[in-house]
Amino acid sequence: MDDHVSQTPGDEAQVDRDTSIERAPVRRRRNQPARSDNSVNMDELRELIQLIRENDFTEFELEREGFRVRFRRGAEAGASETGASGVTTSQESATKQPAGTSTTTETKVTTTSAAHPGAKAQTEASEDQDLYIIPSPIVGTFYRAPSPNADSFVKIGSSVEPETVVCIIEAMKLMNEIQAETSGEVAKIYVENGQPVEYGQPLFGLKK
Amino acid sequence: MDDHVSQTPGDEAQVDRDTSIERAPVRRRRNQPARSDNSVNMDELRELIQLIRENDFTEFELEREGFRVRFRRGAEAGASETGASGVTTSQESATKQPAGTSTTTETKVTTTSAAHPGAKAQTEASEDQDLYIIPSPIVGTFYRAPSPNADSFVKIGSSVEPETVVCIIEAMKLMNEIQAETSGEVAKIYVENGQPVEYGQPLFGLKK
Amino acid sequence: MSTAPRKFKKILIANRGEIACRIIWTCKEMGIRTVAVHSDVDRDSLHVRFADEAACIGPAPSAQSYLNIPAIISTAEIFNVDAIHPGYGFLAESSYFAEICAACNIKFIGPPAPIIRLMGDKVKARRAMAEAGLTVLPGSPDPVTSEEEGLKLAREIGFPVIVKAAGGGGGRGMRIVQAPEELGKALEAASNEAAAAFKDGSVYIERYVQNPRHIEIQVLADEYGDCIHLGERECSIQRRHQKLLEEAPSPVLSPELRNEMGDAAVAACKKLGYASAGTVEFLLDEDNKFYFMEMNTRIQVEHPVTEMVTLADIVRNQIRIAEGERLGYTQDDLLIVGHAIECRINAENPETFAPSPGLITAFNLPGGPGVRVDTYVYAGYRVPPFYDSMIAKVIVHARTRDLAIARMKRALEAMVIEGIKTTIPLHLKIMDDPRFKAGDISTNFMEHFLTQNGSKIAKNRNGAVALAG
Amino acid sequence: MSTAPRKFKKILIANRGEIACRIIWTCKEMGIRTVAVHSDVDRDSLHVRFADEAACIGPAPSAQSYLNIPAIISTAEIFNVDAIHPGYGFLAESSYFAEICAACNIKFIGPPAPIIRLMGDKVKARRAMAEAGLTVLPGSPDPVTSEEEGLKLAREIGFPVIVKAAGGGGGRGMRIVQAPEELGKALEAASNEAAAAFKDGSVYIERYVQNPRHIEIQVLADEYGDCIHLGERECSIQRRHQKLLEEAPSPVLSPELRNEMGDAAVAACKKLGYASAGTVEFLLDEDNKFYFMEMNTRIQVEHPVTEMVTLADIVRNQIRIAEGERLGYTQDDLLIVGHAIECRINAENPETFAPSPGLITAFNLPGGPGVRVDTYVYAGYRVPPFYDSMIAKVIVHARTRDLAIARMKRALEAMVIEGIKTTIPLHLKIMDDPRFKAGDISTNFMEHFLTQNGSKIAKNRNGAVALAG
Repeated sequence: MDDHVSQTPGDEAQVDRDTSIERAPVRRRRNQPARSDNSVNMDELRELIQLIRENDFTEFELEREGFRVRFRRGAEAGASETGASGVTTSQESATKQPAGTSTTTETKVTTTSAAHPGAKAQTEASEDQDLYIIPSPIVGTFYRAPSPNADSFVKIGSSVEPETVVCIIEAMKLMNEIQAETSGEVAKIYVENGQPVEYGQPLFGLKK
Repeated sequence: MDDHVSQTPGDEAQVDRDTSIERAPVRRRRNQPARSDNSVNMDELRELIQLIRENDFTEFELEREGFRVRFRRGAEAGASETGASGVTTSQESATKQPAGTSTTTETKVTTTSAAHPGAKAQTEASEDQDLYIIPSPIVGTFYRAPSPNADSFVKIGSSVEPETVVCIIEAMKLMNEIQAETSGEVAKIYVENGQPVEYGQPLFGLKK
Repeated sequence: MSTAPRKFKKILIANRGEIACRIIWTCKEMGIRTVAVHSDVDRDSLHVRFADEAACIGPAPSAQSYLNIPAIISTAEIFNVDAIHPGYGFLAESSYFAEICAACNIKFIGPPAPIIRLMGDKVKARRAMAEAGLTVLPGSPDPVTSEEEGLKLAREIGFPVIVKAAGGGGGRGMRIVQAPEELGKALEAASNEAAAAFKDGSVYIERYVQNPRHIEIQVLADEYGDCIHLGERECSIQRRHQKLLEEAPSPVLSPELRNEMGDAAVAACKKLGYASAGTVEFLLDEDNKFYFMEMNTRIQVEHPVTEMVTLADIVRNQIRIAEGERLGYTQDDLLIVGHAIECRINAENPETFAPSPGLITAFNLPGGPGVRVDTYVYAGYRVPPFYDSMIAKVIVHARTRDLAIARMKRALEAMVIEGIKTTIPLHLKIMDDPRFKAGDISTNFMEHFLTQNGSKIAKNRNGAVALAG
Repeated sequence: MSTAPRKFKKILIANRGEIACRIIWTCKEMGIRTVAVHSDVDRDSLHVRFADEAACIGPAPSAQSYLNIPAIISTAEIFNVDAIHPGYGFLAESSYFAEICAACNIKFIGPPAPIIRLMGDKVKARRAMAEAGLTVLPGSPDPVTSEEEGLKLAREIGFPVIVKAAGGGGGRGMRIVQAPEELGKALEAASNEAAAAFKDGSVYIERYVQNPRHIEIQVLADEYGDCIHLGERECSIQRRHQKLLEEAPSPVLSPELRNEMGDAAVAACKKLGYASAGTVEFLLDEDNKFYFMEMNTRIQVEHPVTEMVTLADIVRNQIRIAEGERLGYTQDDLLIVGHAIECRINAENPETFAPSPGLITAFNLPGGPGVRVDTYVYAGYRVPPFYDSMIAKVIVHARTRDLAIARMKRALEAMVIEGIKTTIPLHLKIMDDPRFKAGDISTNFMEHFLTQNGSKIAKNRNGAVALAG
């Protein structure tokens, strides 16, 4: 039994053996932009920023074992840089110090890496930073209308309220109606009708 | 025979089979000091920024073992972004992506890494950035005097000319006289009498 | 039970970590496409990178991702897979999941659901295996319902006895009882613990064996009634019922005892109608008597030691059997060569055993003769805090046990993992331990070892290390 | 020759790269301390990191560091080592170095210096082995001194013939001659090339065999006259006489032929008074007749395939024999299990074979069953341009050749090296080649393969791929 437990520590240790099927929680959540402050001393940072500002630097970068910080100032900065978004700390270094295989596989995404159904939508949505994204709460097949001949729930320009059903995601023969959970105007639809979607994959972009 | 060649490509492919013993070229080279100072010190940074400002640098970059700092000033900087960092990439990424074992072994130097005879001298010499270093041209045993009862060739304060013999290094029962190859005043002696030395290990520090 | 052979084109792997990678390797060798499922924190895991297709099925908590049956089945349907490999842990021993797979016409790579269910209930498994011819420790045939009943039983068995949960393992719901007056309290405590851990407060009583060894037999059975064993694994080195390192063969088994235990396991599996790879766990006492403990109806963490000494690919055999192929080997084909040891490398403080997730800043794997490393991490990978702490397994193979120990030592010395703490230093100490080197081990080994080595950890809360689950 | 057993406390490794690491692993397992020597560009090499002690012995060029005998001996004396392991390449086949070691009272881990010298001269080696009972290809017993003499010989042998350098190998100083009128020019060209490459213009003539296989026998001999073989290695996959991948066993050897070749090699080594590990290279023609080509008096790059299928540690045996220990095994102890393949991973463009030194930005090693990787590089390591381009060896082991090919494929797919170009894509293509899969290979294989695969490289400048050296 040891292995059984070993993979599933804490409260998740027990598989619900022989109980009724679990319903995936069909509630959308806004994905939290995962923040992990890896012991950044804000006072130091503030002082640094002050110094850089006063001295009119356009760029500043500092790196230590597992820690890297970089600043840049000035109008033209934003245009060119890939990682131009101001302060980028531990998150950045995780990807940027690609070390071992992370780079590897990142650069090889098209060849050796797994094919993800949501890869294209993810890329598109990441460019629409001004939009509010409705992600898929479950894995399944995306349908824009309640039946093949019916009208789509929403289209570009539709106004939605939190309770508005925006699509159906079919999972295990069950049709799950997905609600907008916020109000706004549909500005983008990232997924084709009938296409498989994975958890967290962007479905719609709303203008608030 | 393939393996024989495989390890030694090009002109070095051939082992001089059965020819007379090769003499190691007894010529010295200047070794670049490498300083490793691993903590960020706000005072130091402030001083650095001050210096850069006063000196009107538009860009500044400093990198050490596990430590890197970079500044840039002025409007024109942003333009050549990729190119500018491109200059530093190879070197930079070598230390920056500590990845695999390079960091590893660096941080573990005292525990798992090989014991080098010259490690201590190397560290000491690296702190003496103002001195001209005479490194050992060969592996062997270091002697300060031509015989146990004789006077040392040189001591702290001795003036040396390029031809001055500063020590003997014994290798394979042969006593190799080592010349200073430059003139100056002996300021430091990094090696104890009778101690083994490796190729490139700092022997003397000269004030020019 | 038996069906016509069917070749799998695509398999979904309902797991993560090293075992998901391990399964991918064999699928690649067999020309079978793989689908990885993963939680949203596992996007950078190697099993996702090396699978042919992948889907994110939920957030970090296992209940919403790796244990989320509807999401996994839904993914299997979308990607149109032929079969699901559950690995170990998570859903590997869920008979319910196996049934859902069957209902959805997806082959579950494991034994039939009723056998999974039977072996999941420790009381029923004990009875079934006793009926199938295995010796079990003297104890209660059914859950004990009252203190009087328990006291009567315990006196028949003779003290000390052990109280165990019917519904689970891993050391929870266990109490060692030295004398009659302790029994009532122990029954109550174990039952409460079992109810909390397994949603089932049933407990039963068994004879308690001093200094037992944990010896398990790897079996392979096909859907046509053929069954062989691949020898034993020695798994006595455990801490709190978690195996730390395993060996094959056991340093104490004679060829005769190996055959005896192996034949007993095979005979029982045949009677049960077992089909797939599986492990029959025995307790071996100081007189070399062996007693059935439980059966694991899945691939095990420690399967590589058997692979090293037999050159069998156990995952390949699982898949072939699930495809409806015949075993194709007889017991006489078994050849055990040399000695193998596996050390489980956990992201834990090696002294306090506190978990140590985080960013791996440097990573170097040992090479050279007779070394295998199964892992899913790499330099730059951030070990998430949500799952099991095992990040790698180092397995060595050499002609003799002494050489294998020397080889493990140098492999561990050459294995560099920085940024997080790991159990490598603990394993290095075990390799130097005179009792370990002499093969003088039992499931009590680690307790003594940690005491001697001045470990900072608290002892097992039961105040004693009980039988291995 | 024989001396009393002496245990080594410390060994100096006069090499770099993966073989230096490989030797360190075995020394660690034997409890022997190691001293690494290195050039100043090799400070960050793993052999330096994992040795107990190390000394920088000179600048990057091999002549001033790894071939610098005074510096190496001086280091050996300073560190007070008992023995020197030369690895392969560099000083491994320098009888002069072996003599210096002996004069300095340091045990050279290899055969006696006179045997190294004898085997270094291809004409003398051929004659000595013929006297010791091995069949050699019909050819000149001594270097050919004139065109007339050559022509007479060639007519006796029958065209085509091959002109070879007495002093070396690796394809240099070789010419295939199809007809009498080509001979004069070929002799001159080969002699000039040999003189330039080996400082010895002597050449000899041999029968040229069409579609030969390169099969070699690994032998182990102790200082007391005991000698056994560990079976053969199939090394026909070569490009310009450089082996690219090797296998054990050969797909074409019957057990009878294996015994016949092995026994012949062992008998010859016994007659020679050989002591240490060594390899007798044979050319096997299409009628399964085998001819002695040459003997390598050192560890070989491809030794791991033999280690995989026999579980022998060849480096350990070299050291034990050098310590004066008896072999301790008889030929009947040899057990060959399964099939092993090794791919040499070079830092080269896989299409043009141009060297590709530089910074390794990403590095991932394959794990799982039956995979061994011997390497000295890591993510962040800069492959220097001064030495051999081989940066890693991937070795797999499986029950059958088909399974081994599938395993190699998935291992290569999971092996990630970025920042430099490597021969991984070339090996992946070979694994998919129908002729390779069928075992239908000879030393001409790569020529056909590269032509078929539209390789951009120029052909061998001789216009043909000659016998493997």
